[in-house]
Amino acid sequence: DNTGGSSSESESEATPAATQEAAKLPAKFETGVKVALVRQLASGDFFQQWLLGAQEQAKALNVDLRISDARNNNDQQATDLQRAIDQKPDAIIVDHGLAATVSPLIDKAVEAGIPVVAFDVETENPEVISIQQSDEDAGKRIGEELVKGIGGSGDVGYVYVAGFAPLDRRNRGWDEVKQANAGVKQVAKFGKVSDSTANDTQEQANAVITANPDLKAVLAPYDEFAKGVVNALEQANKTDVKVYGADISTPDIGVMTKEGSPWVATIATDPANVGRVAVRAAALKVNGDAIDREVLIPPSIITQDFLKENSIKTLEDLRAKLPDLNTQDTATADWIPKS
Amino acid sequence: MSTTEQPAPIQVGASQGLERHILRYGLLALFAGVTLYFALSEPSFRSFNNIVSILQSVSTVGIIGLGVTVSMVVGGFDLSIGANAGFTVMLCAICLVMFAWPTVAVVPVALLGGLLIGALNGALIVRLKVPDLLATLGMLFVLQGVQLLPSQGQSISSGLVLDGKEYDGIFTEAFLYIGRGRLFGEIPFPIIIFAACAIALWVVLEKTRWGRQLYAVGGNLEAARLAGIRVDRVRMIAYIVSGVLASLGGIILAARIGEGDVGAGSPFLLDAVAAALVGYAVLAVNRPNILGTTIGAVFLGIMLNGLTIKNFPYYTQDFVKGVVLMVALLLTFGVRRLR
Amino acid sequence: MSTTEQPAPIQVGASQGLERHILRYGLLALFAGVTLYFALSEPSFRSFNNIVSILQSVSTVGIIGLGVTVSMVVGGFDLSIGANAGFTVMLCAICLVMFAWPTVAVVPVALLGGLLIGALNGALIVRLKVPDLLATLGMLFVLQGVQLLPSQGQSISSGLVLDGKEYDGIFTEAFLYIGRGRLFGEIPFPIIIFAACAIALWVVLEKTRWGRQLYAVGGNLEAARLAGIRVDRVRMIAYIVSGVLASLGGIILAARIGEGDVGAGSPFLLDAVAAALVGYAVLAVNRPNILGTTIGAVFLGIMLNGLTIKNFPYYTQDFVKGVVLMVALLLTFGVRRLR
Amino acid sequence: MGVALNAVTKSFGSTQALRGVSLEPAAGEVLAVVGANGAGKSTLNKLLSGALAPDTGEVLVDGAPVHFNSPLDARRAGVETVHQHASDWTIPGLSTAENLVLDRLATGEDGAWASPRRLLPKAREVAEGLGLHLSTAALLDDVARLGVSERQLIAVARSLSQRPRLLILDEPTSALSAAEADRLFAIVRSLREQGVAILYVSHRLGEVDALADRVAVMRDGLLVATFAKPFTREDVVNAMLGELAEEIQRPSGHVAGNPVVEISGARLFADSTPFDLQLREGEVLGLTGLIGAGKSELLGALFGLRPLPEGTIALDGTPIRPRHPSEAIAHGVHLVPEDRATQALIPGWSVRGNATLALARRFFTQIGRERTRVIDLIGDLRVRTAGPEAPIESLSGGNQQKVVVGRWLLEPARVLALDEPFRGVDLGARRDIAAKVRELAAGAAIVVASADVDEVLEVADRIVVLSHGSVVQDVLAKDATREDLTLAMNA
Ligand SMILES: Nc1ncnc2c1ncn2[C@@H]1O[C@H](COP(=O)(O)OP(=O)(O)OP(=O)(O)O)[C@@H](O)[C@H]1O
Ligand SMILES: Nc1ncnc2c1ncn2[C@@H]1O[C@H](COP(=O)(O)OP(=O)(O)OP(=O)(O)O)[C@@H](O)[C@H]1O
Ligand SMILES: [Mg+2]
Ligand SMILES: [Mg+2]
Repeated sequence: DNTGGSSSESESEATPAATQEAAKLPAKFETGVKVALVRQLASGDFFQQWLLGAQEQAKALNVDLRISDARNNNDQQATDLQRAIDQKPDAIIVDHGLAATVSPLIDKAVEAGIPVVAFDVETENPEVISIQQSDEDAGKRIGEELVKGIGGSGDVGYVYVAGFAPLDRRNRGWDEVKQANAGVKQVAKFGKVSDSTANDTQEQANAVITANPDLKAVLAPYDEFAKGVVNALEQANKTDVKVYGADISTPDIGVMTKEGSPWVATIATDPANVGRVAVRAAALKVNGDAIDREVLIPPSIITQDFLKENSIKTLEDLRAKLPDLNTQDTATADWIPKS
Repeated sequence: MSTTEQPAPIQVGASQGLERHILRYGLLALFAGVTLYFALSEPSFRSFNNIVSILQSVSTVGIIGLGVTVSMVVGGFDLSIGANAGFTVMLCAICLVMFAWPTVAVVPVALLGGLLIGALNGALIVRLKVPDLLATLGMLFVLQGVQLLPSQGQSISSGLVLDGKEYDGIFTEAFLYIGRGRLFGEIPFPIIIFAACAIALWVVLEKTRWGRQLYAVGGNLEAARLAGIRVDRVRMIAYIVSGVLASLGGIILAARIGEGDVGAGSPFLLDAVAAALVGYAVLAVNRPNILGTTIGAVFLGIMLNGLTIKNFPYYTQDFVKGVVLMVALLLTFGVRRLR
Repeated sequence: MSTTEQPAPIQVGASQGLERHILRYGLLALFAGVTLYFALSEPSFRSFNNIVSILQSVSTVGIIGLGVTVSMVVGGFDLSIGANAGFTVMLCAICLVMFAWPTVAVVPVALLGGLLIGALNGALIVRLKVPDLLATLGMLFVLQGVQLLPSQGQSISSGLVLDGKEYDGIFTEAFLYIGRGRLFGEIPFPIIIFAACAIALWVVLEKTRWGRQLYAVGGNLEAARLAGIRVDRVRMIAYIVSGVLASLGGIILAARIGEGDVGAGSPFLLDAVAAALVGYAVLAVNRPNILGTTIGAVFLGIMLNGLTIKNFPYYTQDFVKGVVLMVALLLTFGVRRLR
Repeated sequence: MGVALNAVTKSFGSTQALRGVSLEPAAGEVLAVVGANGAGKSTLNKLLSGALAPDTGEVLVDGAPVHFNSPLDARRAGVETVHQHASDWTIPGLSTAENLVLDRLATGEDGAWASPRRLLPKAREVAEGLGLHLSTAALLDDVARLGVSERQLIAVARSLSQRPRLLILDEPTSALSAAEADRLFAIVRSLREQGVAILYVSHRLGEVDALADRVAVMRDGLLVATFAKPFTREDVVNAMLGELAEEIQRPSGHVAGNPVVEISGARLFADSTPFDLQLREGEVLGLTGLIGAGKSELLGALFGLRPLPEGTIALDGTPIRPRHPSEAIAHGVHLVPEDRATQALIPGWSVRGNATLALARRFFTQIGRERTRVIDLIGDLRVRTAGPEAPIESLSGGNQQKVVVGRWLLEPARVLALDEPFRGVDLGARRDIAAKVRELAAGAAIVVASADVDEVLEVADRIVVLSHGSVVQDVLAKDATREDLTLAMNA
């Protein structure tokens, strides 16, 4: 279980630190460093928060962040990455992407001497810093939380769409949990990813709820899924069904803390933190500092009760109450301004 | 060289009974058959709650589909409906969260927005004679873009932080009622709105002079003009109706989602067009018509719900939907052909 | 036109010089202006590599757009192109990964698939007289569904595990070359394909009798038939061409992405239609045409690239694209109107 | 030998359009086919030209039965056709040149290459065949910019250019005026000399007199009589209609009432001479002139289609300036437009829907009421149709035209303008329409525009001749002669 640290302490830490150390930036950074951020997708709370974090960190480091968004069009992402390489930035951050599409280009970038940081991309190139939120672990942990929540057995719905790397990894974690808990019966598997995932999932959830009156819980390991399910449950007045989600954002907090909300727990990293880590990793690479090839960002379980007890309303509040979310010590160095 | 037998009177009438009936009711029968199959095999499908939930879920797409139908009736096509609905979702969210306006102000403003969009489409098409697809495509891009600007691409919900300022207006209960409330404790409000729109439009299009003028304009613009119909005005009105209905759909969507979800509108273009096109074939009318669109929307909703209840894997649903549609087409048009 | 006695001169194109030029070249000038702005303000925009990268990124959408153009020329509309391309991506992946076929077998099979899809569309529309939008919409759903079945909704890449069986065919070098290879070490292969298709179709449509026949069928089906044109065959061919081009686009896409990416085709419907529609207005031809579509596709690519290079936030790009399109429309059609 | 029909039948639903017709146009003859609207003439042509296939019976080429699967097959067998409907003549969106060589593009006889420039010489040649001189610019421009008569000329020129064995002309002069028609006749005669078989459909018996070697009379889908030269008009009309329609009764001692419309200082074109014109109550005014003389222009100005470049229009003493047909209709001005396909009919609609489009005033449509009125109309004008709910496409050309005219007769007008109302209608129907129009003249001013002098002489009380956008003659019908009018038209 997660509990927040003492509030006064974390508050001072969470406030973006003054740029007291900015003066100590390496010479390279004084003149400005160009980093290309090549994204597979930018819409959705997670990706927006991620970007805000990255931008904030970039600003502190005097990094000129050049962003492209492929809108889930992988061909476009390949083009974007190619263009980024042609522009010879000081570093490239690849945010999500299909391994087969981006790996060859990542190799090319490495060949061209450009440091690459890959977030949630499976790449084997030893030169690349690979940042991952341990999704498989996240799937397993929220799954276990669910099993605990329903008392070890019962009918469970599961929202899953194959083909999205983080979802696939979380799925592996959930598979493990299912195997270990024979009493848990997965009675429905549904979901839809679109430009309007929450709404489309809601439509399907309606049907699932109707079809399975004995449903005890739904695992929806992506916040858009979770929101859709929650809406469906609320409108069907079946708030006794528990929803276990993944990811967190201010709107998600609103949904979770609403009176009678069925969304009881979510497993998340702070997307803004992840964005910051990515930029820091790139900065380290640019400066030639040592850094592990694999950077894992562990997720935390956040429960509805925890949010309510601490009257957390926004992501800001949450960061204050749950400093674990901000992995300040991941991928950092003395010269990097703390945030 | 001489007048021969006296010609017998010409028979008046039309084609053989059976064939005509297959033509007219074949598609309906297929729909009824599919629905019956779901109802008989899945008790939960035929529960009152589920029927209500199907109707509720189709109301948004249905209302937007009615709009496309009207634009199709005048021989046009409004590609901007989905973007318009999405824009309205964001507009509502901005008014509620960023300006903290009351519902009574937000709804008229949102409808006015839809009206203006429709009028702009109409002006481009009618006044400047821009081809309809082109004009509404331009509008689509503009709307898709505009909706992202105020929140810098973020979804909008209470607690939104923008350039350091926090906005804490909320989606009021009254507003949420539009999408979630129930009349007489049973009938969701969106169903009422959908039904009211469908009935009103059906009466206007089928039973009044205006409807006839709309169809005449779609049938032969010049002939309609020479029959004294103010064709420019009629087309303008059609695009305005389409715009207003799209924004009405957007308002309901916003109330259903409960936040300003970027991209919420996009899936509705294809879905609404699909409903309207299926409506073409219903009753073998072979022209856009309100009854057909309504049946089309409801049927597509039934398919989605039924398949989910029957626990068809999500990846088979599109396929089944497509196959049913194809069979329907073969049935309707094949019979006509094979007589 | 007039008879022998008084050949009263018919004024053709009627309008005054300046206006005519604005009409014809206004849109082109606007496009050139925007391009020039990018080129002058961003040195990296005008680099050879970047130009090549723009062309490469538009080739897929361009090729598919050429297909829509052909279907539009005969007065139809092929909604299934995006789904067709997506289906082809999956088909290639299945052949390569699940069947481990060599490239020389995969490409013909994929093209044949596109041909069959086109022929099926054509048969529905020509033989059964199903309205074109309806027939191709049905096809869209079927294809979208079918592509998910073999891999149960998963993306397909080497190492795919399905019902316990592992498939380890790979995307061969030869296949990847189609999307990633460069001719003469400089020109990406997709550009060559796109250019070849555009030139071939341009020649056919503008310079040969088949082209005249296609336009004739689109102009007035019955009159074309009575003049001895085999209208059914012509329309059939148009849909087949559209199908084959969509699958060609899909092959390139598959080679670019390097795995069977579920949903890879979806964005291409709107993008390809947009290119074709912009092409309508280019040179004020006001009908679907190959040159226009090509320019349209390239221009949309330039916008995307230029805006990204200029580091416009992603959420402003749609807006700018829409506004430029609108200005273009106002320019082309407004001038015509205001004379 | 040649192309012939043997005992063909053809039904549309339950309508039997042809009921066992055999016909063999001989080489070197002009065979005229006449008959009332809906008799089956066009259907017959369509069987010969491969546009339709017979239900039973056969098409023979040189005595051997053939199946024309498409118009292309018929054209390969040497059958060239100018179809009746304006919409079948040309293809909008293609240039005039492309339209002139359309059938060559279909057969590929000039090879695969067909860039616009490459087509020009051939297109020009085809046009010259009918004596049409076209500028390069006109050849390259969209054919849709041309008027209906010019488009008919293009269709005729195209079919003449192919050196057919059998040439079918289905009302080829419906949109032409005398001068163009004369030129067509000259060419038809010369083709006859060259041994071409010509099948000629027309409602203008004058043309039949002048051209035909043989006349086949159709009635209700049967070939009821054939007359060889010499034949009399009475015989033909009798066989056609069963009885001769009554001559139109013009009130003797013509007295026109008060002026209803006063047009003064009007210019139709920017460069034409201004003129004054009055339309009076109780009078049928005939408006004639060559193609392009400005007849439609004048009626269009009355109806609010386009304003006069100069001049004023007063209705019952008050100046009006309608800017839209709806305003004109509000003033009681009705117009039957000249081109039914593009300007009047709504495809896919029923006869009832088409007939009541303009004058249904009530907010809620009253199908029952409309149906009764349309049934009356069908009776009055003898529209041959399966009923008020039959789709408009199922009517023959002349019957469609009756519906178009009938649309404006449902309500009384103050001013009723009819632009070429007799296009494609048979002799009997012409008289029916004229009689109906005359009935309405009691409380209205009527103006009938027609390029055909005979039609004008038949219906009008007073005749106005337009030339180059201006009035050149204004006489009472009883004082007018065909010759005078023709002379004035060509002045
Ligand atoms: N496509 C069709 N569908 C149904 N009925 C049709 C169709 N075409 C023609 N008919 C009917 O067939 C009959 C003969 O029509 P046709 O066009 O041959 O007459 P026509 O002699 O050419 O008359 P007109 O002088 O008016 O041109 C008419 O009763 C008409 O209503
Ligand atoms: N002197 C002129 N100046 C400008 N335009 C002219 C002139 N003469 C004829 N026209 C053109 O010719 C066209 C034909 O005129 P209009 O339709 O009024 O003639 P019409 O007498 O009704 O002939 P039709 O028998 O073809 O209907 C007009 O649209 C007009 O633009
Ligand atoms: Mg006829
Ligand atoms: Mg005229």
